[in-house]
Amino acid sequence: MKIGVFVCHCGSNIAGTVDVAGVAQAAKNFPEVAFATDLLYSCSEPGQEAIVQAVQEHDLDGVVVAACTPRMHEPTFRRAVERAGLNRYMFEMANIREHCSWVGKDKDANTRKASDLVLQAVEKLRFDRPLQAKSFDINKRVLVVGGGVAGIQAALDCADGGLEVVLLEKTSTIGGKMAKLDKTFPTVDCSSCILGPKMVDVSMHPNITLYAYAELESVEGYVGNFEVSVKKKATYVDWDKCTGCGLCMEKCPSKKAYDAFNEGIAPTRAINIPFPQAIPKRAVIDPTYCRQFIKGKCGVCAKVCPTEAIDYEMQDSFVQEKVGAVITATGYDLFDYRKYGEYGGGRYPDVITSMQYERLLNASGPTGGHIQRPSDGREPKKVVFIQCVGSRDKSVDRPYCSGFCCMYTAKQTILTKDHIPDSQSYVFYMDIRAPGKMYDEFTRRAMEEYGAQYIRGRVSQVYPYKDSLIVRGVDTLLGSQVEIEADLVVLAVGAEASRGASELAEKLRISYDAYGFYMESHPKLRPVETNTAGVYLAGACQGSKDIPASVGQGSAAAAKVLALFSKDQLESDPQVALVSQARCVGCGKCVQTCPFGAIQLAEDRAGNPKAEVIETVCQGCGLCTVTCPQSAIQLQHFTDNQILAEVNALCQQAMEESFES
Amino acid sequence: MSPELSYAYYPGCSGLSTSKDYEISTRAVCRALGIKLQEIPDWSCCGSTPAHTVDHVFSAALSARNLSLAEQMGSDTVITPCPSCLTNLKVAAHRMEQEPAFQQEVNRHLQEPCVNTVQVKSVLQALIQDLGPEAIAKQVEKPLSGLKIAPYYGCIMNRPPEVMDFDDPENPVAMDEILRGLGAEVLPYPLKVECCGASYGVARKDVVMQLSGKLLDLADSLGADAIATACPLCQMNLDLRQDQINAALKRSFRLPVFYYTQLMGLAFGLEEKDLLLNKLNVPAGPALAKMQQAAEAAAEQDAQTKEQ
Amino acid sequence: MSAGNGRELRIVGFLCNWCSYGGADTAGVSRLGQPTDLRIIRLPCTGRMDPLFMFKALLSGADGVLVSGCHPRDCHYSEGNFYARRRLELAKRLLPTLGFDSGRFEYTWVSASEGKRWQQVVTAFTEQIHTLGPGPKFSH
Amino acid sequence: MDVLKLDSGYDAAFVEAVMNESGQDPFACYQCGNCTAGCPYTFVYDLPVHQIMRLLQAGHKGRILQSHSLWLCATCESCTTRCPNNIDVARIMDVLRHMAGREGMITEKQVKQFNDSFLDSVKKHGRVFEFGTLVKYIARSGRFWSDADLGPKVMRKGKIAPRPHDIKGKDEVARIFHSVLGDGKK
Ligand SMILES: Cc1cc2nc3c(=O)[nH]c(=O)nc-3n(C[C@H](O)[C@H](O)[C@H](O)COP(=O)(O)OP(=O)(O)OC[C@H]3O[C@@H](n4cnc5c(N)ncnc54)[C@H](O)[C@@H]3O)c2cc1C
Ligand SMILES: Cc1cc2nc3c(=O)[nH]c(=O)nc-3n(C[C@H](O)[C@H](O)[C@H](O)COP(=O)(O)OP(=O)(O)OC[C@H]3O[C@@H](n4cnc5c(N)ncnc54)[C@H](O)[C@@H]3O)c2cc1C
Ligand code: SF4
Ligand code: SF4
Ligand code: SF4
Ligand code: SF4
Ligand code: SF4
Ligand code: SF4
Ligand code: SF4
Ligand code: SF4
Repeated sequence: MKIGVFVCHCGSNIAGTVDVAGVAQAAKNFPEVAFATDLLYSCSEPGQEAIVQAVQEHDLDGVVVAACTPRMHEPTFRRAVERAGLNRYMFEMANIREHCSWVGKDKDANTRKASDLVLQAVEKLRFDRPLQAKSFDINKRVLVVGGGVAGIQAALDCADGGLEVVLLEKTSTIGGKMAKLDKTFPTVDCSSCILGPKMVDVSMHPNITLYAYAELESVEGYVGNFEVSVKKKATYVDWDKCTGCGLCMEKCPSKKAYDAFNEGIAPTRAINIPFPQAIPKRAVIDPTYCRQFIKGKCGVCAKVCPTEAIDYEMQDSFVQEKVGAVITATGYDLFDYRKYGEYGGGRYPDVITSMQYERLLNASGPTGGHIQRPSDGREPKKVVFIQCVGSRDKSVDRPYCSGFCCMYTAKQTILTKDHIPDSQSYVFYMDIRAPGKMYDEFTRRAMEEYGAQYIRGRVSQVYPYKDSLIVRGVDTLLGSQVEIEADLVVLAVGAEASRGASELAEKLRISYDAYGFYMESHPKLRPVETNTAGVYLAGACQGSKDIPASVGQGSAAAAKVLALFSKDQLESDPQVALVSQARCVGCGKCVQTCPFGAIQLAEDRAGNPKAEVIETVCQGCGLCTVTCPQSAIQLQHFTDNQILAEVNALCQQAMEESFES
Repeated sequence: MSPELSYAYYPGCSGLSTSKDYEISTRAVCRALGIKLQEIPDWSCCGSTPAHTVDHVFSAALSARNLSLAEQMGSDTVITPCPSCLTNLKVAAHRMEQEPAFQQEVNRHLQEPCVNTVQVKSVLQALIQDLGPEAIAKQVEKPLSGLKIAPYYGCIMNRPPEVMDFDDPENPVAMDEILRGLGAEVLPYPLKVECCGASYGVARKDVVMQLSGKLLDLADSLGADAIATACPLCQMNLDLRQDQINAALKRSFRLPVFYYTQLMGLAFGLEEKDLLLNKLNVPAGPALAKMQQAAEAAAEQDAQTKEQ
Repeated sequence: MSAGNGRELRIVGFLCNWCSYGGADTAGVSRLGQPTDLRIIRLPCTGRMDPLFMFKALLSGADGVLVSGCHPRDCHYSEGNFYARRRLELAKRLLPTLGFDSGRFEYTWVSASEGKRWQQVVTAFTEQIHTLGPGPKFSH
Repeated sequence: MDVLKLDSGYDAAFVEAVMNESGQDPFACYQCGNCTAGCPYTFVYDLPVHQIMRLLQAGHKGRILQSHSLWLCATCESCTTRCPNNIDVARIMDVLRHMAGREGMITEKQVKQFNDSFLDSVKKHGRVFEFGTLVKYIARSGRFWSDADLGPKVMRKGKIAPRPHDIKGKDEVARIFHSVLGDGKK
C-alpha cells in the first residue's frame, strides 16, 4: 500500500504549537508511507488540489490528513480523495488541532503527540478496505406526529410540496395549545382567526390523511422505509357517520365530565366536541363519565343522534402506514401548578394557571370571554401574575427558562386592562425575557400604556383572607417584603416535555434531554434534525418555544423532508456490520443485542443458521461485534484489527520510549 | 387490635413545666389508645434553639446523648410531642447519617457513642402513620361536633422536608385528619406553618405580638371557635400571650388554644385530670358550651326529621 | 508538559464519536488546556469498546486507559453505553488479578457540550495515573 | 451607605469559611428574594435575608456580621424550604451567627442573654429549669421584666415548675459543654 500523509498548519492554529514540518518528516518513516508533506490550509481549494495531485502523481492508495476534527472536515476530504480516484473510505484523519495544538502549550510534547496521532491513523489506514454505499428506494410519504401549530405547518408545507402526509393527533382535534389561546403576542391578534384557516386547510388538503384521537403504536424500519402502526383509539362514535351536529352533547345527561380543552374551568358533557372550530368536528364519548359505561344504562345520545353514529361497542383499531420520514411535533405540557403548596393551586379556586386564564379571556371559552373568579363569578379588579412557576427552579427540577411566559404574561395584563378598564395587574418577575422582534417594546407597553405594575421578586406565599387572596412577596429592588390583597392570582406555569414524550422517543430511537425534550442533532447547525436519519423535530417538543419559532421550525422540518425526498434513492452508510459466514456459528447472540433489529438469522446452503445483517437498517454502533463470541461479525471501518492496530501504534511508541530511558 | 405499639419516649423539658398539660394529655391519650411510652431514663435537654445558635456539634451532641440512651434501651423509635425537640433530634440524626465525620466529632464528646440507629418521630406522626386515623376515630365517645377548629402546626414540625420527612411542608394534614375523626369541623386554615414568633416572647416581645397576632386574626376571620396546636411554644405564644396581643394590637380575641391531644382526650371522654384544660389561659368553657349547644340543636333536628 | 513533573506517561482514550469525542472537540475549540499524555481512539459508540482493547493497551505498555461515552439515556444508539458499562465494570474488577491497579482504568460520561467537564476528566485522570506511576511493562 | 468595594473588599477566607461550615454554596443564589418574601422576621430585620446572601457573594464580612438580622432569625426554615436553588439558608444564618458570636459581634444582646441563660440552666441541671432561666435572664439583661403580667397567670395555674429537675447525668451534660465549647462561650 502507498500512503500519503498531509499535515495541516491551519495558519497558526496548528503550526503555532506543533512543528508541522517535523511531523511530516517523521511520517515519511512510518510503514507504507510513500509521500508526506505539510500544507498551509488543507481544506482550502489549493490544499485539496495538492492532495488530489499527490494521489495521482505518487499513485497513492490511501490518504491521511492530520488537521482538525473529523467531525468537521472528514466529508470534505473524502470527497477530495474520491475526486482523485480513490475509494472515499481509504482515508483517515488525525485530529492534531482540537485534541492537540489547541489544548497543549508545550511545542515539543505537542509535536510528539501529533506524530503519534499520525502513526495511529496510518496504522488504521493499512487495514482500511474500499466500501461501497448501497442505494435503496424510498417511500416519499411523511408522518407528522402531533397536530399543534408546528405539526400543522409542517404537514401543510410537505403537502404543498407534493408529498403525501399522514398527520397523527392524540386528542380529538388538531390545533394544540394555540387553539386554546385568546390572543397572541406581540400583535394581540386573535389566535383562532389565524390558526382556524390553517386547520381547515389541513382537513381539505388532498395530500393529507388525518388520524385524530390516535397514537403511534410502533415504528419499524429506517430512513426512507419506515413502517408505522397507528392506534385509533375508540371514540364510541362512528366518525364516518357523525356530522358534528352537536345534538348528542346538548342532550347528554352526564354534565360533569372533565373538560380538557377548557382546562377544567367548567365541566362538559360525557359526549363532547371540544370546540366549534374543531378539526375534525366529531364527537367522542368519555367512558369515565358516560352513564352507559358506568351504570350500563342511558343511551340518550344513541337515541337522539340523527345519523346513528353512536357505537358503544367500539374497540381500538390499528392501521399500518408506510412512510419515508417522520416529523415529531408533539409540543409541550404545562407544569403541574399544585406542586407549589405555598401558592395553593388546586386548593384555592381563585389561584389559576395562565392557560386557564386564556380560556377565561377567550370569547368562545366557558365564560364567554368575561373574566370571572372561579370561586364566586365576581369580576376581579386586582389580578396578580406570578412568573417562573415551574421554571428556573432547581427545587422542582425545572432549572430552565420556559421562554414564552414573560411574553404571554405581558399579553395577559394588556388583555385584562382591555376587559376590565378599572382593573390593576401586578406581575412578580425575576427577569423579563423578551428577546424577539417587537417583544421588548411589547412588555414596555404593558407597563407604560396599560399600567401593569411589575415587581422584581418572587412570591413566597398566597393565602385566602376574607374575600381576597393575600399575596406576599418581595420587591428586591426596594429590599422590602410586599403584600397585595388580590382578587385573582394567575400562575405563569412553565412548559415541560409533553407527557409520553420519552416513550415516543424510544419508539423512534431519538434521544431526549434530562427533562424529556427531544435532542436536536446539533444545537446550532442542525436544529431540526435528530441523530436518527429520517426523523425531524418541529415546535416545542424540542424545547419550549413560542408560536413564531414553532411555525418556523415546522417549515424548516418540512424543507428537510422535501430535500431528503428530492432524490429517488438514498445511499446507505457502508460502515456497517458484516458477518463472516465461515466463522459464524449461528448462536444468535448478536441478534438479541442489536438495538435496531438489524440482524436476522438465516440459513446457509447447508441449512446451518447464520447471522445476516440488513445493511440499510444497521446503524453501525458495533455492539454486535463486541458481543460475538466468534469475532464473526465485524463493524466495517472499525474492525477489531483496525482498533488493535491503533492501540499498538500508540503503545509501541510508549514501550520504545520506556526502554530507551 | 393491631400489635401493641411501643416507643421510647422523650418528653422534653417544657413538658415538666410550661406545657405540663400537653405532656399529661399526650400520655393519657396514648394510654387510651394502647400505645406504650417508655420514657428514656435520665434523658437530658436537647438544647433547643439556643444550642444550635451557638454551635452545631454542641447542639447535636446534646441530642445525641438522648439518642444514645434510647439505643441502650434497645428501642428502634423515639417519639416526642415537642416540635422543637423533634427538630433537634432529627437534625442531629440526619446530619450524623449524611456526614460520618460529623458523627465522629459528635461522639467524641459523648460518654456513650451514638450509633444512630433509632428513628425519630413526632407523637403526631406515630399516631397517624403507625396507628392510623380509623383506630383513633373508633375511640371517640363524645364527638366534638359543632366545634370549629383552626389547626395550627407551627413552623418546624414539617420543615425542611428533607430532614423532617413527614406530611406536606406547606399544607400538612395529619392533625386535620385526627381532628376530623374526632367529629370537629376543621377549618381550612392557610397559615398552618407560619411562624408564631418562637422563643422571642421574652427577648423581643414585639415580634410575637405581630406574628401571633396575625395567626389569631386569621383564625378569627374564619370563624374559628378554637385553635388546635402541637407545639408548646406556639401554645404559649397564642394562649398565654393572647391578652398581651390584644393590648398591643387593640383587638379582643378570645380564642382558646388547645393541644390537639387535649381535644382527643375530650372526645375520648377522658377526665379533667388527664386533660388539664384548667391550665389554659383563655378558658375553654365558652367554646365547649357552644359545641354542646350545637350538638343539642343537631340532635333535636335529627329527632324532628325522624318524626316526620 | 505533563501533569506530574518528569516524563509524560502513555494514556489511551477510547471515545464515542457522538458525545465524548465531540466533548473533547469542544474543549479544544474553547482552548481548555490539558496535560499531553492522552491519545484518543475514536469509536462509533462505547458499545464498540471491547474490554480486550483495554487489556491489550495495558499489556502493550499503556499506563492508563480512559473510556468515555454519552451520558446514560443519551446514547445515540439508544443503549450502547449500558452494554459498555456492564462489560467495563466487570473488566475493571479483573484488573488486579492481572497485576494492574484498577485505578489505571476509568469509565466516564461526557456529552458533546461538556468541554469543561472533559478538561476536568482528562486532568484528573492524568494526575491519577501519575500518582500510580508508570505501569508494569512486559516486553514481548 | 458606604461604597462597597467589590474587588478589594472581597474577603475570600470568610466566604470559604461560610461555605465549609454550612456546606452550602451561596453562589447558587440568583437573588429571587423568595427567602425574604417568606421570612416572618423581615419586618424586624435590618438586612433582609436575600441581601445577606448577596453580601455573602460579594464577600463583605463586616456588614454581614454586624447585622441584627442574624440574631433575630428564628430558624423557622421557611427560607430553606422555599429556596428554588435548594440552598439551606437557615443553616447559613446559623453559621453566620456562630461566627458573629465568636467575633463578639452581638447586635441583639437580649437574644444572646436569653440563650445564654437557657444554656446555663441546662449545663447546671441537665434539663432546662425555666423559672431559673427567666430569673437569670432578668438579672443579666438588667431589664424590667416586660412579661410581669404573665407571672401571676403562670404561677396561679402552676404552669411553671418552681424547682429544677436535676438529672443523674447532669455532669455528663456539663462535660459536653466544656468539651465542645471550651470554657469560654463560643
Ligand atoms: C398560557 C399560554 C399563552 C401563550 N400565548 C402565546 C402567544 O400569545 N403567542 C405565542 O407565540 N405563543 C404563546 N404561547 C406558546 C404556544 O402555546 C406554543 O408556542 C405553541 O403552542 C407550540 O406549538 P406546538 O405545535 O409545538 O405544540 P402544541 O401546541 O403543544 O401541540 C402539540 C400537539 O401534539 C399533540 N400530541 C402530543 N403528544 C402526542 C403524541 N404522542 N401523539 C400524537 N399527538 C401528540 C398534542 O395533543 C397537541 O395537539 C402560550 C403558551 C401558554 C401556556
Ligand atoms: C459579538 C457577537 C457575538 C455573538 N456570539 C454568538 C454566539 O456565541 N452564538 C450565537 O448563536 N450567536 C452569536 N451572535 C449572533 C450571530 O452573529 C448571528 O446570529 C448570526 O451571525 C446571524 O447569521 P446571518 O447569516 O443571519 O447574518 P450575518 O452573519 O450577518 O451574514 C449576512 C451576510 O450577508 C452579507 N450581505 C449583507 N448584505 C448583503 C447584500 N446586500 N448583498 C449580498 N450580501 C450581503 C454580509 O456581508 C454577510 O456575509 C453574536 C453576535 C455578536 C455581535
Ligand atoms: S483542514 Fe481543518 S485544520 Fe486544516 S485548515 Fe482546514 S479547518 Fe484548519
Ligand atoms: S354523534 Fe350524532 S348527534 Fe352527536 S354530533 Fe355526531 S352526528 Fe351529531
Ligand atoms: S350514553 Fe353516555 S354520552 Fe350518551 S347521552 Fe348518555 S351519558 Fe351522555
Ligand atoms: S420566560 Fe419569563 S416567566 Fe417564563 S421562565 Fe423565562 S423568565 Fe420565567
Ligand atoms: S453494528 Fe449495531 S446496528 Fe449494526 S448490526 Fe451491529 S448492533 Fe446492530
Ligand atoms: S453472535 Fe457471532 S456467531 Fe453468534 S450469530 Fe451473531 S455473528 Fe454468528
Ligand atoms: S430564596 Fe434562595 S435563590 Fe432566592 S434569594 Fe433567597 S437564597 Fe437566593
Ligand atoms: S429561618 Fe430565619 S431567615 Fe429563614 S425565614 Fe426563618 S427567620 Fe427568616
